[in-house]
Amino acid sequence: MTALFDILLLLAIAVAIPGVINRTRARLAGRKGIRFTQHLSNAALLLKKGAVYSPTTGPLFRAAPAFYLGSALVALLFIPVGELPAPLSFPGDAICFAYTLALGRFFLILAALDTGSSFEGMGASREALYGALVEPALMLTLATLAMIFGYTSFEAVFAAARTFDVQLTIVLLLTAYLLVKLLFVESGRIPVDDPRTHLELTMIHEVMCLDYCGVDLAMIQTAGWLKSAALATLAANTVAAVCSFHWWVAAPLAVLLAGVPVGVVESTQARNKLSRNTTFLLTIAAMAAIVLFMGYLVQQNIEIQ
Amino acid sequence: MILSLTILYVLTLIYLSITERFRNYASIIALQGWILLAVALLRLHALNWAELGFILAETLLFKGIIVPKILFAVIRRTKINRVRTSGSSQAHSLLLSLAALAASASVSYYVADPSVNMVFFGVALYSLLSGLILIVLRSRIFSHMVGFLVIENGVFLFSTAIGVEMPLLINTAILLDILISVLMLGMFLTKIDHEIHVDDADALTNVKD
Amino acid sequence: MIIYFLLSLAGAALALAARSKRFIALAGLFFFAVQFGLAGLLLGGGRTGETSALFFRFDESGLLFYCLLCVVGAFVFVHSKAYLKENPLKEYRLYFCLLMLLQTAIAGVYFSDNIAVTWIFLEATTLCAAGIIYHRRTAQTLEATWKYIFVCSTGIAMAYLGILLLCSVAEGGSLSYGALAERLRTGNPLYLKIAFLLILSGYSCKMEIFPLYTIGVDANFAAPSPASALISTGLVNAGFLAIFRVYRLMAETDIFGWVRSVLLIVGLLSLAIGALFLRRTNNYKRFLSYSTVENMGIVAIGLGIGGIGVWAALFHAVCHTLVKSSLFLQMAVVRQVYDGYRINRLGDYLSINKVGAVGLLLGTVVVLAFPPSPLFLSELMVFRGIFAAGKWWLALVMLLLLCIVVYSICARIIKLCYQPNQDELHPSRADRALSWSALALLIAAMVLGLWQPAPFRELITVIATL
Amino acid sequence: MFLFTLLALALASAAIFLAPQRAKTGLTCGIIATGCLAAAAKAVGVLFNPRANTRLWQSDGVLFGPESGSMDALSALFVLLIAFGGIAAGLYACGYLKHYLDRKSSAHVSLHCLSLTVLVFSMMGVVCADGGYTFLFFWELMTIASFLLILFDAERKEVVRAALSYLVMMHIGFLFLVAGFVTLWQQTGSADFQSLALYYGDRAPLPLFLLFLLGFGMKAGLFPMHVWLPEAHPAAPSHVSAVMSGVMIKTGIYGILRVAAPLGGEALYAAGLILLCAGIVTGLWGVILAAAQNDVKRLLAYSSIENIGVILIGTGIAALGKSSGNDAVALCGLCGALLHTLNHSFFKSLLFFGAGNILSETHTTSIDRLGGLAKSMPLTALLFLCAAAAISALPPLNGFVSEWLIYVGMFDNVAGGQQVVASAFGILGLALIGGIVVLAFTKLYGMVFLGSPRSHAVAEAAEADNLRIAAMALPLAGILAVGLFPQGAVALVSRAAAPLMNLSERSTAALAAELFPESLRMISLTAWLLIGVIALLYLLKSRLLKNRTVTEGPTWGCGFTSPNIRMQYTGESYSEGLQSIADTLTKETGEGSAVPPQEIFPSAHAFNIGHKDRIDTLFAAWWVELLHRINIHVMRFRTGKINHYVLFALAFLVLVFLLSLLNLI
Repeated sequence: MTALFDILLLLAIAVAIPGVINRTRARLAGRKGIRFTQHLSNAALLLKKGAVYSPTTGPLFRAAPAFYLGSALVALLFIPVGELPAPLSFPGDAICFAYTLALGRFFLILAALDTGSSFEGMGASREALYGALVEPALMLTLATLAMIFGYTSFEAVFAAARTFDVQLTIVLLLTAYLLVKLLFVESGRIPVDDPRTHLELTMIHEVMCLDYCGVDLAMIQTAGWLKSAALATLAANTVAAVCSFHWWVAAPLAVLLAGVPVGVVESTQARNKLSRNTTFLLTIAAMAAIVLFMGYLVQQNIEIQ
Repeated sequence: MILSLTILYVLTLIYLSITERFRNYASIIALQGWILLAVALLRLHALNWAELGFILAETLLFKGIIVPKILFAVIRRTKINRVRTSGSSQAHSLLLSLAALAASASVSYYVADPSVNMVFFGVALYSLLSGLILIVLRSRIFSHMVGFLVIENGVFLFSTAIGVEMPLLINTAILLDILISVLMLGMFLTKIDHEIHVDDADALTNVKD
Repeated sequence: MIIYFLLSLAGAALALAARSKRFIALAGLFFFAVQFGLAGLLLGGGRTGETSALFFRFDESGLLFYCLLCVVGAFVFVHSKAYLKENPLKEYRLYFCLLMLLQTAIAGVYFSDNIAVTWIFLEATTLCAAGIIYHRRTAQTLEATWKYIFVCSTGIAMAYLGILLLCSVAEGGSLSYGALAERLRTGNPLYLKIAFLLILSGYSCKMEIFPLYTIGVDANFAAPSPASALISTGLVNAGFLAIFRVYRLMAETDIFGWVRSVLLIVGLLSLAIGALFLRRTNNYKRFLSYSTVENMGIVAIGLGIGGIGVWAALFHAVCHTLVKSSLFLQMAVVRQVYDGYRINRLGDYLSINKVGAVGLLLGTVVVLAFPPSPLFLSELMVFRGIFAAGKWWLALVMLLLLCIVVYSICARIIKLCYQPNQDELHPSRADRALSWSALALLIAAMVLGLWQPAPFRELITVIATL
Repeated sequence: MFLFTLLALALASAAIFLAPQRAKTGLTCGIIATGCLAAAAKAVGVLFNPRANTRLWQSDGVLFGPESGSMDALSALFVLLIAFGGIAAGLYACGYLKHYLDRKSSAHVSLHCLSLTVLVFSMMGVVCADGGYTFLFFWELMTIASFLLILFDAERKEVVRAALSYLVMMHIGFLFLVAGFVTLWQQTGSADFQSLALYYGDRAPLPLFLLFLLGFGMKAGLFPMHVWLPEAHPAAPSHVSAVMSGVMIKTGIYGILRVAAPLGGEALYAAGLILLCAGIVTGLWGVILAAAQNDVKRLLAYSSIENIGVILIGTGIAALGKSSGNDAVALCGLCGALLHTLNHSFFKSLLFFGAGNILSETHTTSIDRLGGLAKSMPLTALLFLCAAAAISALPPLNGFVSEWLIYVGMFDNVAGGQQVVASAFGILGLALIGGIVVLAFTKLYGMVFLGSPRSHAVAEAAEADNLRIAAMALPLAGILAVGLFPQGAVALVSRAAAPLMNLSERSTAALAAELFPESLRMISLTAWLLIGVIALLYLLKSRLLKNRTVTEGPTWGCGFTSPNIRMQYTGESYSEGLQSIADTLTKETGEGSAVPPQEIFPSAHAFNIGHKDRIDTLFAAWWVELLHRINIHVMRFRTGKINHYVLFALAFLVLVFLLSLLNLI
């Protein structure tokens, strides 16, 4: 029952985040902005359409969106919101979470390559590279959480997560920060990728689904929302672990943590040069390593002056 | 007496290292044969006909007469009568030969074992080394053969020196072996001269990889 | 023994007097009847250890190598008949006569119990072998023959000096190995050293190890391949046995350590020479004989290690006999096919002569001491000895050299078997039977590698006990 | 034992050589299958019946004294693995060799078949021998058999070169093993693996362990010694590559496990660190170079190296856990390593079989010439896709399970606060490897099977025959079985892990029982859930699209009016991003000439780019060069002059004289 509620909550978060992002952007730009649920109606519109497939593509291209969305959905099942239990939870589910996301990425990349278009190949290669570089950062962050709380499953971690120790708080906040950064990358946002650019040469995630339309496109977009929701919730839980730890804190926090920074960054910053992205990602990984080490030191009660 | 003979023998060896004329080679070999005969006769303890006959056969007949004859015959047939000077200069060979002499002398002194006659051992070693040196330095096939004969003589000298009484059968067998080998050497020497007309070991280098 | 010699000589004489090739075959039949008769007598009668005709003794080592000699000799004989089909009768019968004489002389070396007699028979082998080498009557063979006789005689003379030294140290008396061993114990070490050195470098021309390995290679190159099969196995074993007997003499004395280290040097140098020259030579027969040099180097190293190394050395020599003769006989077939041995021209043998090519490949595997090769066992034993003796540097050098050997031999044989053929070459058909018979020797070696019958092991152990 | 080997060899060779050309492969397959099935039955008996008789043979070794062969749980696992790989390879060979039967001479084919048989059974001998002479014997037999197998296309020069470098490197490794066993024998009087514990007990264990590690690492493809793999695999025919890469290099892992097991205390900790670092380096090196390769088989070869790295990481973690007395971690690591060994044999065989199909149908393995094969060879494409997903450790397939186990081991360490730094490094390495593997295999699959064909020959490719498809279906079954029902597989490997844990089999089983089943059930649940959800979504989507207009239109060319096939993204450009980071590991080799800028109407240009290993000349080339140089000097010695012949003797006399004068000898 609570698990079902947890899922619904996550879905709500997933739906809410893009709205918040749009709102923030609009506010900062001084506009009134589009409807909060505009993206939903877009998706609904897409769902009504038919489909056009390139003759180059094969069955894999048609099946890929299902894989992408399906993996995102399953990955969502590992995520607890606050103290609510996750539907799927067992020691080591963190790893399962990461690799399930990888499954989706794998198939999306292959689908892009299936079109035989040079631009989509370009996007695919970037996506693959960035995915490869994100992996260690994600794993290290999860390892940090595991180390601090002494468990290897999300639910156990966040169930045990109660701390008012200052140093640990710092570490946790840093972890959350890392998670947010990972969210930027995973959901293809500025500064790594610009979802609203119109030059295919510089796209990453968007260019991969150039040949998708209608239902497929809708599925892919939804999958994107779910992924960011998952990561956002993780970040929110981490932050919530510091202060009071309840779902009614964590859920809105997740929406804000994902939405506001993305909005702010997208309306204030410019996109990275593509060649700088690798550096950016490696920096995240390095930070993750450092945070883990800090956490280790804190654990050993070694004073950091 | 014996000592003087051996010294003479050594002198022949030294001379062998500096001379260049084939006739000298041949005559030196003959001379060595005679010296060996003398030494053998002198060391002959009891008058034992069989042994006497053997010694006569080996030294007089074989070393003293047959071998020089073969050599002279070869010289006459091949019409070469001096080593190529490009082989190596006399000074070198002389120096080497003297070094060999010194080495063998020092070794034999160093050993100083009652069971073996020092002088003869030294001489034998020296003749072995000088024979090898001759083979290594000279580049005429003929001189190679002479070197081989020198070694043989040295060995024989040693064998007479240390009175190892080998059974007559073995002695004769050894004699036969050496004889046949020398004969075959001569035979092939002439063959080579007939068929590929080289008298020079440098020309005999087709068989390699 | 005397009877044996007389009968063998009679066989040789028959061959020489033969009027037709068929008659020679009969003579060969008679000859090998004699050989195998003796072998059977010795194996069956259990007369091992008894002295015959004053200077000969049927000891285990002689017996072992003699049996090998008989087998290899028979194969060589059969192959020679096929190999020399076209030759005129004169050369033909001379060749076979010399072949028989050579085999008899080798047998004499094996069984002689007297150091001087050993020497005599070794010299005799030189003379017989020379005739065989000169068989083709070309300039090259003439040159090879000249070198062979000359260097062998020189070496033998050196060895004779060494023997005389031994005798003098032994202060006269009988020259049978047993008696010598008794009296050498108290000999002057320096003399013994010099004597051993001279004998080793003298006999090295027969055993085809450093320093006088070169003429062996030349001889194998010049002689007809079946004959080279005999020269580089039977004759090599003769040299090995001669050295081994002296080695046993030395084992009693207190310079044994020195002797062993000298043997180590010799073996290592031979191995190095074999390994390095294997890569450069471009004639398959020289190639095989360099591999003989390399294997004999391993044998010498085994002797140098001592202990289990001696066992390994003997085993190695025995199995090498089978393997190498088989390879040389295969090469004879190759010669029939291509009418030449130039490495960089031959190729595609696998599709021309299946059996022969498989035989060659297996032979390569076996001679490189990969299982199921007997050499695998012996080389492992040598390595065990080396590591046990803590000579890591030696193991390292050997490892490097063996790798080179593996590389070069494989490269060459693979080229012969697989690489496409030169087009101006017109391979003729090969005789399957010959390839099969050569393969038989190899298979015997493999069986020996997988399973050594207990009496065989016993025999080698008896020989190896110094 | 050896008598038996002799008999078997004789029979097999006789049968194969006498069989008619057409029947040879079938006969070989039959022989292998029967033998493998018998061995597998025995192995299953050993695994599931603790009281089964494990002793196989007893032989009196001449080298190290009496020796024996036995099959404990670990050996049994490897025997199963070998049997599986052997049968699949034999079956595949039947189909693959059909094309060659009329081109190659019968002796050639028979030799090949015989070597294949010998290889399979010698590997069984290796994993069953208790060490000493028997082990070395089978080890070398395995080497020579694989060497002959590589030589199948020996007409090509590069094949010969690859085979030779392989042989030489194996020989070097073999000598290390000999040294190790002799040292062992010298100190303990027996050269069996059992006596290792004795040796480790009272002497410094690390040197011996390193000696063995070098020896076995040479076969397994440990980092500096991996250079033979990418040479040998492209040279060998595909079923051979499958056996060698899927099964044979695992014997190296087996050896490492055997010699690492009896370690204890400080040494165990050190060994764990060594193995972990070796694993990380090997894995990263392998995977980065795999991503850089432009040849299917080279890529697969490098990915084998990477998988060896993963296995070693697992082993290292296990050793670390054991040294800190944390049996849970140790078991996780071990089970992960063993299971990954098994899995790798599955998907790597399948991948190489696929490569074989590609090669025999399109006559090229260069990634940038292929493309769009998914349409012409759909079955191969499907099987290949499964294997690629599995090797990228994606749920719901088997690769994920094993890597998950290894991860869990490391996470447990981290969560338990033990050896955090080492484990963190392990996690970092494994994660990076996992990420890049996805890149490498999306490149492989995408460029080869997707898009549109880059040449006509490729466009006209046809599907492989059923025999080969059947042979590929075997490993697929394994992949799915392990992926969807991990409980059984892990139970199996945990039994096999027992001899290495130094715990009794029962206690290990108990530990495994209280450790795994819960989460494993969840994992298989997740797997099924994934499949279900995806299938559901797909059905949903097709339901939606059923009564709507689904039309065909050209790929969006981004404004290009006439995009052509050559404009597709190539494998080279696909991995360029990674290259720009990791260019220090590889050296770029370009043949041909690029189009110069001033050439306005470019004529035809051929440009072939590739990425070679920085250290591929470590074992292969330098000593050949050295040899060449030495030889040039050596040539001076052979003048063929008698003078010099005799000079040798003189020089030798002088040499010995001097040496003994200086008391050097």
